[in-house]
Amino acid sequence: MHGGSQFKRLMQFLAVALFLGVAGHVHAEYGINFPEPATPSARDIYQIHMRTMTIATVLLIIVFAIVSYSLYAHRKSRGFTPDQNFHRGWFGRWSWVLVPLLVLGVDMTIAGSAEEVLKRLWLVPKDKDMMEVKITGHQWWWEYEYLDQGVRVESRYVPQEKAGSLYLRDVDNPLVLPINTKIRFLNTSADVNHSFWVPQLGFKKDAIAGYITETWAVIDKEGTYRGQCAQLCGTWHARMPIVVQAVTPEKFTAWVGAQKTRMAAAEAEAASGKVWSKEDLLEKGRDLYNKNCSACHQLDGKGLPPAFPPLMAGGGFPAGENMTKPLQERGFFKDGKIVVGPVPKHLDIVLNGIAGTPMQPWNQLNDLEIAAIVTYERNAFNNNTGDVIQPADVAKARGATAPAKSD
Amino acid sequence: MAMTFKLPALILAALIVFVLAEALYFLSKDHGDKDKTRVARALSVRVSLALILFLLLITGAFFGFIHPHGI
Amino acid sequence: MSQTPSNYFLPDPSPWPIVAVASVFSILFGAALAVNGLFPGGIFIVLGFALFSYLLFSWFGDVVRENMAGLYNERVDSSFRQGMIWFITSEVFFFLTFFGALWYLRNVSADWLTGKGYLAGTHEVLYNQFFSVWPRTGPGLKEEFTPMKAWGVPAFNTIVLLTSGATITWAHWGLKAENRKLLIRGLIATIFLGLLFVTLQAWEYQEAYQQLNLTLKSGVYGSTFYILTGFHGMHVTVGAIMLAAILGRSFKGHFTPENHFAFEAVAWYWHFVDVVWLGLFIFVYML
Amino acid sequence: MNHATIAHAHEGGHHGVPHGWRRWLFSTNHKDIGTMYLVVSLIMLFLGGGMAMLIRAELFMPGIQLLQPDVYNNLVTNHALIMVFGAVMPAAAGMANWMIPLMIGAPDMALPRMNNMSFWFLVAAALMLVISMVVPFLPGGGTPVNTGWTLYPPLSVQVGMSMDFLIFTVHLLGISSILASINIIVTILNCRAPGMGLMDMPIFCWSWLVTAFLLIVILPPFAGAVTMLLFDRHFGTSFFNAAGGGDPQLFQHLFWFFGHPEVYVLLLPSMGILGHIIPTFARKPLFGYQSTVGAMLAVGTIGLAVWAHHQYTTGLSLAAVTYFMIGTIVISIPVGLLVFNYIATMWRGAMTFETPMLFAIGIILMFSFGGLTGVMLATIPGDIQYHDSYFVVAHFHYALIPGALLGLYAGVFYWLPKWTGNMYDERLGKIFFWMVIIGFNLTFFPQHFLGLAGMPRRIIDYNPMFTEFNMISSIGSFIFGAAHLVFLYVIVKTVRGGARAGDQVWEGAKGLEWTLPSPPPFHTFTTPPQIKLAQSEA
Repeated sequence: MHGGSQFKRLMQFLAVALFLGVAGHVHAEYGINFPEPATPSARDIYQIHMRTMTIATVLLIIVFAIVSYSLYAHRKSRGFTPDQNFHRGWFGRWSWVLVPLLVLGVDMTIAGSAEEVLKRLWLVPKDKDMMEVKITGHQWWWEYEYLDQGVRVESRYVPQEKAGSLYLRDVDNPLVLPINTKIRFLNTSADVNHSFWVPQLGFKKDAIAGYITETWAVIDKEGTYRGQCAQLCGTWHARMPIVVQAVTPEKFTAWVGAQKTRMAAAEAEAASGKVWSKEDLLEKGRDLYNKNCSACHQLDGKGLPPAFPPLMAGGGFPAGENMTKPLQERGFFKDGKIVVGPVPKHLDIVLNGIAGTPMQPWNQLNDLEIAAIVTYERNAFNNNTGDVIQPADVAKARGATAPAKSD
Repeated sequence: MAMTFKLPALILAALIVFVLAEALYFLSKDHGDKDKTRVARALSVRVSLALILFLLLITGAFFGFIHPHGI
Repeated sequence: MSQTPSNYFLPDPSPWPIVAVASVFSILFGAALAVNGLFPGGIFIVLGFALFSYLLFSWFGDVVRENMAGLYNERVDSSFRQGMIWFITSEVFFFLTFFGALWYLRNVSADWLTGKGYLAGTHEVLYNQFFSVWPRTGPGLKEEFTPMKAWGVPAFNTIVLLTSGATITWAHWGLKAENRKLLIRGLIATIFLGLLFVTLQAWEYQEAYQQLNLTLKSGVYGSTFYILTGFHGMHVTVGAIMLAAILGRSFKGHFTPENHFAFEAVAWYWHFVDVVWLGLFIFVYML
Repeated sequence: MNHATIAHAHEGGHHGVPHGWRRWLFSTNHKDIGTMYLVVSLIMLFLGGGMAMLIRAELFMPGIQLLQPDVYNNLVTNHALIMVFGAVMPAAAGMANWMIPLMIGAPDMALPRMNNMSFWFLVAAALMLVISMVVPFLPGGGTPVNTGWTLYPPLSVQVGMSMDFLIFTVHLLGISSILASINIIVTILNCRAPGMGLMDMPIFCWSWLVTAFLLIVILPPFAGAVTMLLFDRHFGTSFFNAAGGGDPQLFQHLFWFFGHPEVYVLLLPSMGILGHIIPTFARKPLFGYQSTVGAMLAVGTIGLAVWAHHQYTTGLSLAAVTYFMIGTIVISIPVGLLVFNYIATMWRGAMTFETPMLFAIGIILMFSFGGLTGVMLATIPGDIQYHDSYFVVAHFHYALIPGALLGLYAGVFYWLPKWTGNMYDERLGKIFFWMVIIGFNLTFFPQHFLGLAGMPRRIIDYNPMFTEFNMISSIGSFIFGAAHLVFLYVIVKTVRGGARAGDQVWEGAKGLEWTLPSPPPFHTFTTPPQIKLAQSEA
């Protein structure tokens, strides 16, 4: 960003804004109202928004007018003598009834118009054939699971160098959805509360750790819709953009097919029993670590104490007992410092997480991915243990410790 | 829980809270006037009521109207 | 009692308020360090409590002296009494908060976790193996525990507190009837019963931890159980300390049938704590 | 309401004025304690305002220039906490301390030592808050509190030990406010001069009576909630943890049961101040005294029952949100009545426009705007879009800056001559007013558009499409901030000297406080004045 050019844009914009007047119409470039709705519910909301805003504006104009007149007319400098009995007249005696009745009328108009739309928004239809998408918020990325199709997508923000003007509005893998299909969204979170918000789709629901909140929508226009996480979720709250790509059902089916092929290939690779070289694992591991783990444990493995421990042997971890004790029990913490513990425990932590701490289970990753990550963690950051973990080791660990998967 | 048991228990509980609040009100009004014993009287009533409630709970449990957990 | 002054009593500048603040600050600062396992925390807590007790003696000593000197008129007395009402109101809302949390966890969130209500999807998608009846933990905890039985120590404790309510009432009538012996005996009995209650409560906690595996970590049942009974136990302890102070003043013959706001306030407080216990007994132990 | 005549007012006191540091540290005098409250709140105002300036400087352009993300989040958190608990509430409490005894003819606050204690608890809380801000910068201090003032778990469970200091800050603030509230209620109910009934009381006392009651009811749940949070953080309980059967939403309910009425705690005292300023400068009595009192009571009671409109998007059932929507919209009735009564007081008055009156007019207009966006937010379908966007930020600043902060500024200008005995500089006062109005609107009006266009709140970095409005907003905020240097200068100048103010500072002012000299002697009304209401008022 260059300050000079920004300032020029600002000046141009100010000129335009002055010219148009502030309460004008939707102006695409500068966005002073909702972006164009893409679902029936977003359109309903838009209408209610415009209606309440109109009522509010009218009321405000009335208030301004009355006050302005009074300021002009009832001034001492114009020689106006105060009407000491004004509050004792019929108006003074009955205004406490009249004003509330008036306000009540306005209130009921507003609430009444909202009531029906509210019902439609709130009651998720119970159709059997609805498409279901589970949205899981993570610090700081989104996970989308297409429950009917068995497809899983991870969606992360794209750094400024690559995203350009779409910085913080663009992701690597968008949420692809078919149009003209009833979709039920199941929101949840793996760590702290997040909130899924794409203004053009007309719904916003918090993703609450340990609970499922439901919403639904029918997108009726093809397009790319952008939004952001709307619930403060810690350090990189600003870096949780959302991109929804609405496509025709045919294109969607094709996309699902491609995703399945991709996943099957990865799955096959992981299960092939192939023995991987340390170099390959390290290379894969670095990518996966940077993608999955670095948000908390940092790219350099130094962590963010006291919530997120360093992964670097010898790193200090000043934190409460609730954090250090589980690590100590697993052999990863000694004398106030992080040490590299035994491999099985390492796998256990990654696969099953540590209850009561922010560390979540990562068992949705496949054996190869976990093997690569653990290999990387044990050799990077000057840990240099020389350990190489193969997918088969992970498979064994998974069988030994994983609880029965609930879904 | 049988309604015949629940209702008197609820009424008693409400009465206890009411008498207790009443005692507090008297406490601020009577200024420890020698002849005024409303505070002490209200508090005595409240102890008696609490005793009755407790007995009610015991009998209720004894006759199986209520099933305390963990037994 | 000497003649009532016509002017509202205005105290001279007093060091005690700021000492009180310093001591509470020290306690809380120490607590913040201590929960994070930092060593000096304990020192600050102990210092804070020491300062606090010293301050209580000094401040209430001043108040007692002023009272005995007849500096307080009816209006000052009223201020104390009304102040107490509003303090109790805040206490009531404190207890209601914890009772409210218990209600919410037992009904609202329990429904969602087990597949009822508006967030029933939680059960379907995340925990379709989780079914529960109170007392329970949650879907993510595996450790078992035995809930506290209502008819053991808790029922006995109820009797203890009820009896103490009766003894404080005896003392109350004794005071009104200028029967100092009854006043003192009643107070001693009440304090004894209060201490008995706290001791039994401590023993019950120990039982819970050692025999029943019921700990703070036992999910929402453990959490609500300990926070409610613990918060109440704290109040009983404070009440017993205040009763002891009142007993000391009774020995000195401070109270007359006309002048005994301190006694009535503490007695009422004791009844209040007792009624809260009844609520606890019903909602925490029985239902 | 207050055509009071004083049959017998006796000044002077039985003790002399204490000197030196003891006078302040050990004070039992409502005027001294009031002054201390006001000074502390002024310091806090600059601290919280400085944070706002840093936030706006960071948001001036997209990209991360000045602050680390967690430091930014911490500033967002502490800006809110400091402004609410450090600036607005203490200033209102300071004015209550100064004015209520003078208005009702009481010799002092009912419980003077406790009064001092509540003030010093506030200072202790401020100290604890500063510790919680500093701790993360020490080795091993952990992450700063990056949760926003709502302190929602599970995020607040992740935070480092600074969260524990913040939890205890809340406890200290709670003790301070509860004690102060008890004192104010008892003073009002028990220490009015003979002959002054509740319905003869100045409206500022009524506003504080309702406020104090609200505080006593709402602070314990907040303190209880953070206590549970402390247990969840350190002792393994599961109140807000689904794995143990708890629910993060429980905290939100408890927080907003406090947080929503808290808004009225901030608003009501300032509304009470307006109820004095407008009649004074319109030179006619308050229109609808009874209905104003009724409206305040209604705001207080209804306000206690509508908290969950802050949680529309968290997964409440249809029945719950419908109830909370209607309840919230209904609040507009008493609030509307309040604003209406003030406008009707101006109507057919003989207005002059000294600084306090200018503020009062500005407040009525801008607060109406903030109230109307409040109705928009209360309407759930709309709220689904507005929630957690910059629209909300704009809305509550439009409600709270005019509704609370500017009302206090108005009060400062209105009463400063009474407190100090010197007139403030009217020209500087007007400069301050216009800088505030321009700066404020420039800051927050564009934020409505940002929110509608889709910018979430509490983000440190944003897409370039939001740049223009953010720049305007930042420039506005710098004007708003700079205005306060003028404010400080005016205050210091007035305290140090200026034209002498008489007893009756303002031509149209009514009430006991204006019968006293400016500044009033150390002890006032040690013998209560006899109030006789003019026949026409009875």
